[in-house]
Amino acid sequence: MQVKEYKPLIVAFCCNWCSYAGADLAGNNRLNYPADVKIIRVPCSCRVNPTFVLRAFQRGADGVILCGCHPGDCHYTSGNYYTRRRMALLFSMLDYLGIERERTRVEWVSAAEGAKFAATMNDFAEKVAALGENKRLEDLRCKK
Amino acid sequence: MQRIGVFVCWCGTNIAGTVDVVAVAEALKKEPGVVFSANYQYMCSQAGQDLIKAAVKEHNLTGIVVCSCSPRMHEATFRKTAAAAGLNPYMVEIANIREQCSWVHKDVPTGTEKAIILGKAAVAKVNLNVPLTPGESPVTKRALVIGGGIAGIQTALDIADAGFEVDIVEKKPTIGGKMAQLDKTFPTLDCAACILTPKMVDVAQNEKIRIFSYSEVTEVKGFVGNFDVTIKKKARYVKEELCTGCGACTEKCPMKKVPNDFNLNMDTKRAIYIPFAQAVPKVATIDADYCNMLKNGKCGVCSKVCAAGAIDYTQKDEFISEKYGAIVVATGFNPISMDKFDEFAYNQSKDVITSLEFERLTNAAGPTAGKLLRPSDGKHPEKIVFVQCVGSRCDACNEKGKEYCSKICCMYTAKHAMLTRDKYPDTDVTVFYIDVRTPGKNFDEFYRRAVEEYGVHYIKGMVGKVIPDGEKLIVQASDLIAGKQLKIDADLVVLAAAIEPDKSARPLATMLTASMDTNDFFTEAHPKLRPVESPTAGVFLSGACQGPKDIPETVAQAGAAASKVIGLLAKDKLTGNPCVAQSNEMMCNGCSTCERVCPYGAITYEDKEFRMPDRSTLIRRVASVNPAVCQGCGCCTVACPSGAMDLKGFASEQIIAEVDAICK
Amino acid sequence: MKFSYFPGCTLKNKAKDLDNYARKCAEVLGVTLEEIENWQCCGGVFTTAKDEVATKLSSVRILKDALKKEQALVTVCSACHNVVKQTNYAIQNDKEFAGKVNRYMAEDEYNGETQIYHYLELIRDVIGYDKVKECTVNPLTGKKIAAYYGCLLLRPNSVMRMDDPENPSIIEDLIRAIGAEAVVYPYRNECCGGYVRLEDAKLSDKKSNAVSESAKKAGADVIVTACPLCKYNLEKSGCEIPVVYITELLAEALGVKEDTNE
Amino acid sequence: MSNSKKYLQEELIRISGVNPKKCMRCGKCTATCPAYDEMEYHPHQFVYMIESGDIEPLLESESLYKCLTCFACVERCPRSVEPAKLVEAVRLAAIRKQGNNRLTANDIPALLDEDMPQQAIVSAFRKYTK
Repeated sequence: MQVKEYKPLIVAFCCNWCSYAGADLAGNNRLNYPADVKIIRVPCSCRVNPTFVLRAFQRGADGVILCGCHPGDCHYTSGNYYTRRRMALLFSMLDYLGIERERTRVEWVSAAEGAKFAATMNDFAEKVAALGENKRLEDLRCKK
Repeated sequence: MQRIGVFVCWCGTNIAGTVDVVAVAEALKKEPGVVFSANYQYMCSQAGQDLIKAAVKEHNLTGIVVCSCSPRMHEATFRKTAAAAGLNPYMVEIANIREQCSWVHKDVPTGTEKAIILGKAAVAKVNLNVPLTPGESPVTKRALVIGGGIAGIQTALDIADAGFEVDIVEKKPTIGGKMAQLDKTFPTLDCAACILTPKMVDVAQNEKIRIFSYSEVTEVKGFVGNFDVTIKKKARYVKEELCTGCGACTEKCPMKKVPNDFNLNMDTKRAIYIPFAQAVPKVATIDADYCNMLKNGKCGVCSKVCAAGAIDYTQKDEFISEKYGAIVVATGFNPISMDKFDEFAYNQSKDVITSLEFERLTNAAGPTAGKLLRPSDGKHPEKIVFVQCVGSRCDACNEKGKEYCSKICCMYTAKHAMLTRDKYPDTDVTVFYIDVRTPGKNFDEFYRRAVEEYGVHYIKGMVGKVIPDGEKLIVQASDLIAGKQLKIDADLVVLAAAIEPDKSARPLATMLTASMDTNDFFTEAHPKLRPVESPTAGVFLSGACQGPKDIPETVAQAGAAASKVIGLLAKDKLTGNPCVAQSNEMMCNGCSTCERVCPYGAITYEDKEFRMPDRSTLIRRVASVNPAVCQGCGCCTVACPSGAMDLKGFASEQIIAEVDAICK
Repeated sequence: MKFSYFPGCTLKNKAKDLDNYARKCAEVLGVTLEEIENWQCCGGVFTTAKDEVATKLSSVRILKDALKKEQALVTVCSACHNVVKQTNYAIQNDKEFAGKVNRYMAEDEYNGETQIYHYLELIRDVIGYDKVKECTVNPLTGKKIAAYYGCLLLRPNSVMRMDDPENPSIIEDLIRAIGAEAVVYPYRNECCGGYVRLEDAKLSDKKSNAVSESAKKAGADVIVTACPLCKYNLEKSGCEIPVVYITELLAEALGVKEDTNE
Repeated sequence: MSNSKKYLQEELIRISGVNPKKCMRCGKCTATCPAYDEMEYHPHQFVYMIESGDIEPLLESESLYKCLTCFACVERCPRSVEPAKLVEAVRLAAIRKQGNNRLTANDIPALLDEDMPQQAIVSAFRKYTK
């Protein structure tokens, strides 16, 4: 029997001004994190509609992480506060549905925190990998 | 269907070292919409860009995906390339396969696999891209400066010098601000009036500058380049255009007991007054609270003596509407009230004064004609104690003072001490300090001169209590270096009161939607790189409204703010970011949710007529986004319960397509 | 109007005048003071230590008793007022302390609900100086009175909230209301030496002398206080002008002084 | 700082509820202290020595019993350090040790006089005795 190594699929939404730049800095400093993490650039973390997160899980993502500017540092002054509240609601609903809390996360990463970005992704990927594949929300019709 | 070209960059070995670029190009060729795929050593080089341009022409491309470094690096470059090839620049998407792929992953198979996925996501997005055109808005080529102190004056002069019209709104009857009240300025000891009043005259004589004195801004609407401002001209009961400033009325007015705020109420003025000799505009003003004619209709002396016929007791507040392209806030500061610090006996003894009061006491135009005399008995004080940091550097939970360092006190106290010793060498001068902060140019040299040449006695320690004792003030203080508690018999105690933003700043910030910190100082767009701009586009900051500042710093910032304003007004049209929110009116249900979350006030609601299928018309309330104001954060798109709001360039459909591509 | 009233131990012994006159005057001014039953000593000083709980329980019992009767609490002695008020503040603002206190007490939970008035605050905020003026039958015209606040009435202001801690006027306003002249002097909010008299009488003398000298220099005929220990320290240190309780002067003005002399 | 010093420091901070790190060393507490002349260590030194862990000399010092608890330093401190609370914490640390009571019931008769209010004795007991 052939055992295929399980690799989690992680979608990371990063705001353009802080976290995406933080991810770039992680690259500049050659700080490794798993290739399982795929970044989608959004102008602000508040652009992330909860349906995007649900869509990712539906399509087979094992973890979704949102990164934004630190509270008080939002390029758009208050966007990350909306993110924090919206995601708190969404995550508690996902929890209710049986999606483990560890599969979702909101993290503040500034443009200067390349190391924090890499560390966050390593930690998140490890936690998600430990949980195994996410099947609960996966829409089987999406499978080929 | 789009016709997409994919261009994979090697970036020398930066990408090609960990990513099999040929494989990536091959794989992406199979993606829907992709009609051309290529790889090249340096896509950003001239040759690379030429390759893209040629491909656009040859393959009739409608969209471009560049797999390269971060879009923060070269997105602008490739957009220009696309534009040069006749494509809409917003048809370009970047897959970041360097910073977020080749540089963080070690082996080629992993890197290649991830690069392909990132490329697919970009292709999926471009398939849904639409050409975008940045909005344009006209610019009203006139600036408004709020506040007529040295900050406002300098900003206005610099803007006018570049040929633009400027209006100054000043709430007091004259411009000049705090600097007009000062005697000498540190560290050069120039006389403040000698360097300020010529600038005030320049303002008055400059054809490009209008002064609205005794006026306030009451309403601000609009956005960068197009502000509509309402200014209230308070009734001064004197026709400005007729008054010659001769001063006859101010000599004859029988109401003599009006507290003179220009001298910090240390003497009196008449009910009709000109604040000081060099006032600009030099026009009299009636204080309605004290004028007998206005209070009970009995008097009219000023009207009789006015040869110009300028007195008008029937004058009313007047509201003026003006349009501006840029607004500069220069509302300045005030010393804080000493009411909560009565351990220093400010309210118990006339001989405990603030530094600004001391400034008036030493000013030749002040209440004592420049002679340093005690307010209580007019005697010359032989022993003066200066207390620094009164209300500055307090703990955040301390309800009395301010958390910040007021910055200017160390230097003006050294100045006061030095000038006192210079004019009255027999005077004993002691300064209590916690730290002496002198980081400006020639500042520490100045402070050392006060100590070494002028013999000012500096004691490290703080005053705990001032005890009024007959004619004397017993100053109970600590001398931390000698390890003593001192009791000094002083004749005059001068408190270096903390400074705070002017009270008018908070309501103004609300009108401007400009943000403030917890101390009511205006916040800057970036604390280091954009220090004179407010985060609100078109609003600029000058002087102490942004933080405590001395005169050289204020003037420097005033000039910087002016140059930013000039840069803005020099444009005929403002091009915005095309990635702004857009409401689908057919789906909007008029709930106002988006309006409430928008940090910029970019969304308004309007009643619109819709033609129904049965040809009847229906009036519905729908959201409308002002593209010149919208900054494109997208907060409203998520808040909208009906999904009517979307963000151009980052449409929900596009982001979902990226999610799908990654999760495939 | 009825209020719960806590006289404290000193007022039951050495400072009976302070207590008796306070009650008499209150009646004249239309306020009834109902003494709390079975009260205990407040402890005399408030211990600022966070881990001292048992020493503060007697104050809590007083506060709870007033709450049970749904009355605000009135105190006269400066020391009692300081202790009770600081204890109440600690219960309101320190959850951990409140929790410990409530675990000690058998009955219902107490969370700092009781409102506390010092007698002077009662006059200023509830009765009003106009009422005092109205009821004054024997105005003390021409008398020069120096108010001595000491420390406990005013500090710490974040808790006590009685008046400006550095430039108060609450006693002076009362002095003026009964027709006398208020003498303002700089040492009125300085310490008399307090309980340290037992440890170091010299220190206490020095502190008290500074206060009485300052009042005398300002031209006072008499010093008034609301604290038995302040009165004792001033007198003990040889104050040359009389020191009386503020309630005694008030009783004189309101014409009820003779009644209470037994 | 040795472990025992650190423990004592933490204990004092816990008892007082005060953060000595907030001090900006202005010396206003010492300027305002009415018992200055009688004290060996002054309020600002209490704050500084507790912050630096040099607490033993304070425990031995007579200054502990000279503080009048008048709260003048608490009121006037611009940094909300509240030195009187630290003095109280050190005093408690000293008298809570067995046999360290400053005042005993046997001392009282000698100190009493006709007019002394109960309040004085009660207060002194609270401050000097455990």
